[in-house]
Amino acid sequence: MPIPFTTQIINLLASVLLLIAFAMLSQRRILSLINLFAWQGLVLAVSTFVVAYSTAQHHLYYSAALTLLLKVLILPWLLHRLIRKLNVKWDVETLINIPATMLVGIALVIFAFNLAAPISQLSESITRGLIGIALASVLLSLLMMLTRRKAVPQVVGFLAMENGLFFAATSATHGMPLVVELGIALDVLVGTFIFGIFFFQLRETFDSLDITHMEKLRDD
Amino acid sequence: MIDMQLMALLLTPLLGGLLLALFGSRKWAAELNSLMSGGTFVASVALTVRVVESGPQVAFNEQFFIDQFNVFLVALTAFVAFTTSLFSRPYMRVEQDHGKLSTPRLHLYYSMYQMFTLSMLVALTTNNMGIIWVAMEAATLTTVLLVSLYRTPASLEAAWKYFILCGVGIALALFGTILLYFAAERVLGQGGTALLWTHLNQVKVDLEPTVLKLAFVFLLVGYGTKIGLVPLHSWLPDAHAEGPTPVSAVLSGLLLNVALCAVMRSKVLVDGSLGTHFAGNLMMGFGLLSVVVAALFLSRQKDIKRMFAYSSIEHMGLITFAFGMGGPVATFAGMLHMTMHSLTKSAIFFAVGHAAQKAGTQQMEDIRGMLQISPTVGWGLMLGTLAILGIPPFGVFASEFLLITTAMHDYPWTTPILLMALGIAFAAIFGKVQPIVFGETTASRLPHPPALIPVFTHLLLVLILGLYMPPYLANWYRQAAALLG
Amino acid sequence: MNALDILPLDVAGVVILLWLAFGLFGLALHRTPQLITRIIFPLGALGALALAGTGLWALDAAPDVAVLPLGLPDLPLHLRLDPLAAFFLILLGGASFGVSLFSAGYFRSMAGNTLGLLCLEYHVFLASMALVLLADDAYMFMVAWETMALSSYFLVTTDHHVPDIRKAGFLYLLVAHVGAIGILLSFGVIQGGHGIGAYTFAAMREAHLSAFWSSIAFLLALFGFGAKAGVLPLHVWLPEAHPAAPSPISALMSGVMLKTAIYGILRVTFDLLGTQLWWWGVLALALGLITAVFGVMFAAVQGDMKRLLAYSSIENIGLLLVGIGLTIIFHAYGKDALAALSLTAALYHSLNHAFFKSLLFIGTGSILHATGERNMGRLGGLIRKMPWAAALMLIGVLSISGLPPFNGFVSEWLLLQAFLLSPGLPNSYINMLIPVAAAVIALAAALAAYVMVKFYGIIFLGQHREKALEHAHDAGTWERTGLGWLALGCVALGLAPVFVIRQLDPVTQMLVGQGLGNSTSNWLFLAPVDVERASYSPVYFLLAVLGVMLVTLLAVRHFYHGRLRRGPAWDCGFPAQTARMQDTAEGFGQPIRRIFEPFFKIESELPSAFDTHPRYHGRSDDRIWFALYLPVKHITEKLSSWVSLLQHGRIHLYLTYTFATLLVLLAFV
Amino acid sequence: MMAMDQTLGILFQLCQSLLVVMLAPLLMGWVGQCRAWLQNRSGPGLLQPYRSLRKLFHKDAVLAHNASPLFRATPYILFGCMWLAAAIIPIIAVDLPFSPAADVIALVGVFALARVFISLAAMDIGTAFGSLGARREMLVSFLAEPALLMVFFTSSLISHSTQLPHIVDTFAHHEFVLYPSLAFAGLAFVIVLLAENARIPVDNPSTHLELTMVHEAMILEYSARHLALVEWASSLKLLAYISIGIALFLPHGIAEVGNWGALPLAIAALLTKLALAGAGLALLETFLAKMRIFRVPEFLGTAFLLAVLGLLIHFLLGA
Repeated sequence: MPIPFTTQIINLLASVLLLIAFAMLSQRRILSLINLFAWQGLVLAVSTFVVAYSTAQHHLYYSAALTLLLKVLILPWLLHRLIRKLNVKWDVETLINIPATMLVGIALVIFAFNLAAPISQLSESITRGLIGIALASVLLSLLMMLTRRKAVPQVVGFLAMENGLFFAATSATHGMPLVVELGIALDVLVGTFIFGIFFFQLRETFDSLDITHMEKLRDD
Repeated sequence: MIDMQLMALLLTPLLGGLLLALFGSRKWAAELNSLMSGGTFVASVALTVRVVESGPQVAFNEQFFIDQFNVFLVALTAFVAFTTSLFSRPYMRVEQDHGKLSTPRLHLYYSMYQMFTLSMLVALTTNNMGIIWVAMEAATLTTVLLVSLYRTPASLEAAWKYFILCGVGIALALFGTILLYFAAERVLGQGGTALLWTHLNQVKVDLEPTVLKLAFVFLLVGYGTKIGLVPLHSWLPDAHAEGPTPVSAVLSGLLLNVALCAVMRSKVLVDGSLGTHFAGNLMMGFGLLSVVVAALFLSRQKDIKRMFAYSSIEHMGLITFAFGMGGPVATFAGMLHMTMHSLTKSAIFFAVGHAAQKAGTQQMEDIRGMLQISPTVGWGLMLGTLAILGIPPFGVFASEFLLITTAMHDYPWTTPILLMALGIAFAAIFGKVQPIVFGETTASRLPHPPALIPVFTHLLLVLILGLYMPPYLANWYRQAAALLG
Repeated sequence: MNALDILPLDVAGVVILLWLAFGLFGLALHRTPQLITRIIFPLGALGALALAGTGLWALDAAPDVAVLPLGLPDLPLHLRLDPLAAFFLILLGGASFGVSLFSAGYFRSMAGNTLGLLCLEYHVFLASMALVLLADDAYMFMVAWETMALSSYFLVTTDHHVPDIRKAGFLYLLVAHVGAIGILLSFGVIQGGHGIGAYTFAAMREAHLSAFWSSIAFLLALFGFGAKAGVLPLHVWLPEAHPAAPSPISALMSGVMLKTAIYGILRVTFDLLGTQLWWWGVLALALGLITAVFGVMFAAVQGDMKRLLAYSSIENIGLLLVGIGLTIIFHAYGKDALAALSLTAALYHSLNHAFFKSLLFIGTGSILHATGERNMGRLGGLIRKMPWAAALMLIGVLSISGLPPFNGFVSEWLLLQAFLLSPGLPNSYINMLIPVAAAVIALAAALAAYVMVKFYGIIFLGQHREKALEHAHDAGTWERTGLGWLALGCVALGLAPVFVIRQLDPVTQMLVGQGLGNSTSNWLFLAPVDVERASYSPVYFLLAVLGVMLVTLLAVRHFYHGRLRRGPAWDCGFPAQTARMQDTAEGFGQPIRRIFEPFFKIESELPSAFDTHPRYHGRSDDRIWFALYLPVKHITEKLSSWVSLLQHGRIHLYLTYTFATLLVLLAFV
Repeated sequence: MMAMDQTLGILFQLCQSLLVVMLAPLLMGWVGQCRAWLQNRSGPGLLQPYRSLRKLFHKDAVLAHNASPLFRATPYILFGCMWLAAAIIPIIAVDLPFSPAADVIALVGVFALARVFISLAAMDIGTAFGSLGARREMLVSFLAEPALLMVFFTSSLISHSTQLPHIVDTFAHHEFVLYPSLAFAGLAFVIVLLAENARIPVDNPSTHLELTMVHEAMILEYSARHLALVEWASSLKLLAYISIGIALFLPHGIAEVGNWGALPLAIAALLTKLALAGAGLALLETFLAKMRIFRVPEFLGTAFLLAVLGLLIHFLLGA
């Protein structure tokens, strides 16, 4: 049976998503990082749209629109605004060097695919293999969070992780119930606002957004 | 009818949050806060009576589901939230007098307090696994603001860690939820019902085990971060120590329970699907590790709230362990321990709050001789500490007794480990609390009298439950335990 | 309800409730302290007497069971009054009657707030001890047991402003708690089947355990109860806590509370566990011997009078454990008559120790009140200032030294008889071991006399070592009454052993299935096995000694003049005799320290001959503390510091934990 | 017959009681005299102890200002205890009606009672020497007492009784058996005897050198009739100890139950044995040198070990 065209598109988009996750992992400039995040949001929105189209689920259109609005427009805009206001344009500083991170990332992807393999077997629909990709991008984003030294990339990593999750939610499972998605979106939005407030507070208090300053609370 | 009651329960804090968002700067905001919390408590009692009388209920188009298990947590949550609001009235006034908090901050505190209560109640009562996630996230967000209330470097650091770690955790839980949905959708079909717990519970046998296994791992790691299971606990001591004391009390006493409740909901499904003890084993492992590691952490603490935060990790470990063991007695013990821990730990935090205010510091070596300056606070702290350490006749001992005796029968090798950890915890905590209560004092009197009614109400309840459990309460617990299997 | 329907258990329950009520009244009356001392304490004493009477009544009655509508949902509180519990109730009531009377006088000058609280804790302490004895399920037992520990902890730390007392209290509660964990584990091993209902003692009696698990249960119980009793090496709290507590509390703790641990060992070993293995007895015997010698050795070198008594309590617990060990050995080999003999010795000694140790401890209370001094090196000559206390305490001293015709001798005599009857056991190693054990017992008993001569001589005899002692006053009326009651008990128990042993019969019947009949019908002669083998008649003995003394006195008075002159003590040619030339407490203990040097950790600083201000300083510490407790502490601290490395403060690390946990779990799914 | 036996027994008892109390100073005198002869001195004569007692009873008593009633009562208690001890040891007849009141363990108890009182009395005045003496006395005794008890145990185990009459009966009137365990016990007993009666090498009864005395240091403050009673009690104690030795190790010749006729023979045998023992004691004291106080524990420790060894040998050989 030939794979339907929509499925091919979704699979393509999934690969792009993973590629962007890798790109983010290797990115050294913060502005590019935010842009990549916006691109990832776009991919997500498109893939949601395609799923909505192919499965004719109307609420997924809303999801796609919401994603577009929130992840491609509002959040990147907010982040841009923030770093302009905070006057920070520095490079991303990592704790582990980039090639090593990439190697770990590849290992993670293999791990995620293997893990998802039995689940993929179960699925007879278009979503075959997508869970693995979603899981891989979640793990990659998590990896990014724990290798970045500054607060902003860490938050971007966090948001990218949400992207991965969204992808799993919409593409792999054809969308969660709308009320859940709305709730999730709202939480993400509020969360970002709070992040924003935090950035100001942190900067005011620590005179930097370097989170290595925040190691005072310890027991050793 | 049930819809109305539920609405009363949820709308009261919502209304409270809105009102306090408007009037939070007024002088009587504290009283309003207590009033709304009291109202919530009354609503929860009404709901409890109803559920205990007529069994599990669904409401609002099946979006909400109340059974004996969560209604007990609802009642507990509303009660502790109410007493904490009573405690926070004098506490926050003193903080304001000391110039630690400005009026706008208090404003934020009161409205967030109500929103936090709301989000916990939603998380407890909802039937939708997705909404549980949303409510948990909301609870995280509100408490982040509460933890960072002082805006000191330390509190910001704590809040940041709390936010990031719990954010990541909760994101993982979302992935777990998605996987759950993925499995459910194949049985229940697409659409709204596939995340409803009641429906899932009916078809749990048919859910795909491999997916559910994976989902449970994500859910456990995700919500486990909120419970404070080692090694996901790192945020917990920071957040407890640096936030205002009433917040520490509700975090320890309530939020951790709510997260555990979410895990339990998932466990019921996973157990049904797998038919093995997989989930239980994981929970027991985490529980045991938490108990041991937290006990070892205790002896090195210098900050009193931080120390009791570790104690919370230890007790959540115990409860997780009990739920992990499963079976009617262990689950019963777990729920009893949840109740006892919430009541006792919040009472301790109340007393600790007053003591730290009187001494002007949270550093234990500078808090001395509480009995001399304020015998009631001193005795409250002393008795609370003894209670939480599992000394009879306090109720914590009753639940620990049930827990350990069951473990002795089912998993005998775990009991020496548990008891040794409890012994270490005893030495660590008691050795530090004793000089705080006894001896010559360094503290001073404060203009506002301490709110001791909450402290002693809690301790009295714990004492009574240790010696006598009313049959209806026992039955209620038993039914809830039966639900959880 | 018919008056005849009242059972002993009901009376005991009422007394316990009354005690709790008295405690609360005391707390409520804190504004009028004289009411507390004048009314509440004497009433509490009456309650104690009633309890002792109840115990006496219940000894011969059939076991009496009650289930209270309290406790855990599936495990309501069970109470049971059987002969074993009844015997210990007598002990509790008898000793605490005297102590409570004494307390009525002793606490008279205490501030109201403290007194009210103390009154509450005191009566809760008494009530919880009674409940420990009556408990018939594991939960009830543990609740009572820990309440007992807790209330006594608060009593110990009554004077919590002193850092050392806080330290002592902490150590005490910690060891008590660790012990309680052992007991709980032991119950867990013995449990009789699934479900929480298996934790009643009745169910435990029905449980059939393999030899391995019985042994585990026994060892755990020995550990748990040993921690409370002060069996080596779990004794460290005892010499710290007893001196720290107010004297009546020390009296209760030493005289009564330690016995609840003995009760626990007996209850678990002989009642709950169906079978006994001989090597348990050997273990208990060995531990008991070590404890006894250790205790008395350390008692000999103490300078603080209450510490000395505390170490002496360790010794006596050792003796009790020896008795129990012998009983186990005999019982395991089916020699129940001998088991009954050694068990009788142990029970008798418990009773004796309750009386004379309480007497001595409250006596130190009187001294403390009179002089404000616990250090024997600053006392001396008090017999002239406190004749009543001195006379009554002399009885205690003679009793505890195991001298005829007082009570300490009777139990020692019985114990030695048990040893002498031991040959003929099928195990030749035990046959060899037992004489050595008897030798050690003899050594401990002789050392005890040494210790007590030191105790009494340094405190009461000689010259006042400090000027301030000139103003010491004797014990008041209440105090004298309390002292008098306990002294009376010592004398009565010493003179009427046959009567006491007859009362002990139901207890030994219950535990080892055989009583210890007296082979002669003559109540004056104690002859546990056969009058040919051994007999002892304290009354005749006393009459003979008194008679001879009287004859001598009359003869001396009759035939010779009674002229008497008073003069200064002979100075051996020294220019001046001062009080400082007497032996100090430390000096008196010096030979023991030298002989048993390897057992002590000795620090001493001797002045050189050219020091202008020569000062001697020395202390003898417990090696066990350094060899066992400090390493445990260090290991825990080390572990703790390793674990603390986890909490490094870096959020990356924390995220890594989450990440790693997730990956590990996923990998293993 | 029963009543007859009982009367006879009481008569025996009275007889022995009077005999020991009268005989004790004589034994003291005999030992002193033997010692003098052995040391080539002429000696004060056998009756010197009686003369000393008489003199002391005539003197005015002097008491220190701060002497308490305990101090004054002690000589009587001491005397009472020692007399009782000496009276219940079967030396002339086996059947003493008072014997069942106190067996060997109680006998050890009687000695301990007396010792505790004299030590306490020594501390009563509060002089440097009094407490020194008390301390040393208790030191000696805490090692000697268990050894004595072990000696008793050995013989009790052989005879299956702790009743002295029964023990003596077993040894004296049953088939003659050699008990190797008793040899050890006997050796231990001699050491204990020396130590408990303040003899050389543990103590020297005839010295008042401050740094070495033990027993004499305790009774420094006593005078006149009190001192007389104390001295008399000491001689009773020596007699009692030697009697114990005789009863345990050389009981042959003692009168059997209700045997009137054997009584004169028994008394004669007793006197011979006492004389021999006294001479032996004097001989020992002459050959041995007084040892330093801290060598005493070793010396007595040896006794203790010997006694325990005796017990073990009894178990090993069954004899």
